Amino acid sequence: MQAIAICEDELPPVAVWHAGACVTFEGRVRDEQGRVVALEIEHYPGMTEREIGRIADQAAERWPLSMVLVAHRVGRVEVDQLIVRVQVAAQHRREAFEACAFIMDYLKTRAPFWKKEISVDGAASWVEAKQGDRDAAARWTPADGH
Amino acid sequence: MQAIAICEDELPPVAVWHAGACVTFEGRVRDEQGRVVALEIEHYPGMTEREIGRIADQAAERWPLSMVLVAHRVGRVEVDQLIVRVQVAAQHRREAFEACAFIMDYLKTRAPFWKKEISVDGAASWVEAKQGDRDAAARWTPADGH
Amino acid sequence: MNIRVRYFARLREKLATDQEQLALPVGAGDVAALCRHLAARGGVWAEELGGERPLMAAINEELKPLAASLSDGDEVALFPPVTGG
Amino acid sequence: MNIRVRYFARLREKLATDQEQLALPVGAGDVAALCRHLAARGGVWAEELGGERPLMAAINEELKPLAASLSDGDEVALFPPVTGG
Repeated sequence: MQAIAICEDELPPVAVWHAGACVTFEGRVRDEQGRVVALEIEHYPGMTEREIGRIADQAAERWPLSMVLVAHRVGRVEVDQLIVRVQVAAQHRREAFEACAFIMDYLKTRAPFWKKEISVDGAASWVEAKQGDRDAAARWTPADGH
Repeated sequence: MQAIAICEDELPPVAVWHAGACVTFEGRVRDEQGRVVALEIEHYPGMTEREIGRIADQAAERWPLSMVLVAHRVGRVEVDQLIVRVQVAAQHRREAFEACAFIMDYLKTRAPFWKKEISVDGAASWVEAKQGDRDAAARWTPADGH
Repeated sequence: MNIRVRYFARLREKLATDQEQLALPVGAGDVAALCRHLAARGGVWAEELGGERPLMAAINEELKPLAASLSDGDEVALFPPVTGG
Repeated sequence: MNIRVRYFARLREKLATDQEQLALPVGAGDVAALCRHLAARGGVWAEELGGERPLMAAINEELKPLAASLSDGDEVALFPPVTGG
């Protein structure tokens, strides 16, 4: 089972699942030492859902999974609100942990979302992509022996 | 923040957290192709809480964590009910993923719980420890270079 | 050969446009050639698409390398490295 | 030297006891020596504690290797490899 939700409002609740193991990742807007009050998240409607679907399909090819749910906010998201949830169920914990981390690493580097930070004084600035996220995604490619 | 709950009844709800990232692991009783109807989980009261506390402390020494919650059922647990939840919050996702997997691997090999499978015909048999779980725990030890 | 080009995030703001239709010579080549074509407009086009700044591309809603060839009717999207999750 | 010995799970069932008080000679040694002492009772004691089956031990609610020394007043727990989680 695979479901993808791109949400202009709050994320849906965590799903009920039936398997041996479930790993859920959630990310929230950080205030970055009080500097940030909200994010504005832009995306590419249509491609966003398709690309996340491809990422979930790749995960399901690598590991035997019984459920993959991805929910992601777009538009304005206030500090401390959830931005993203990835919930993966499988028979065994290792598969659920690895698939959930894989989906997050690929989501960060392949899904067409762009974050803009809104600061206390109203200024807005685009978040730059991080080398650490590219490195995290690269560890799943065959060249790395994974 | 660290909390440990050993529960004779249902696990408490997932906790509210405040950080950039949260990884939650949950495990359920599997029916093992219809063979199993429930587990009976024995533990060592007193040591259980202390050992899980030591595992959570070790995780907090290895990664900067803002929250570690461990909840585990004891007594009879029916098929499809939750046995265990480990919820870890941190500023960044990698730390939350690694710490949550570490705690599960150590919980499986160090916390004094023993599972007995109750089958459809009422027969009961102790679950044997798995080499895979010992291997999973061993990957966190310095000798492995982790 | 007609293509639609879409711009997102910082590119959309800097170029002050979110999309345009372009008529290119047949066999105009790949995404990189499209970027050179656009950068030749100068100003912010050269700054953003001249190769100085990291860029990602999609063709028909699928990520592609800059060396991917274009076909008539394609929707090409150009954008900075993504930052979701 | 007086110690309390506790048994869990399969050991508790096979030995048909969950705990006992033991008086051992001073300096009786480590957990492995305690196991040899208990296995000398024969029967299920020898089967379970004679070294044939994997065994874990805790002293005063902390996991310890079988080579860990015992002291007067210790609570020693003997049990099969754990299977929680």
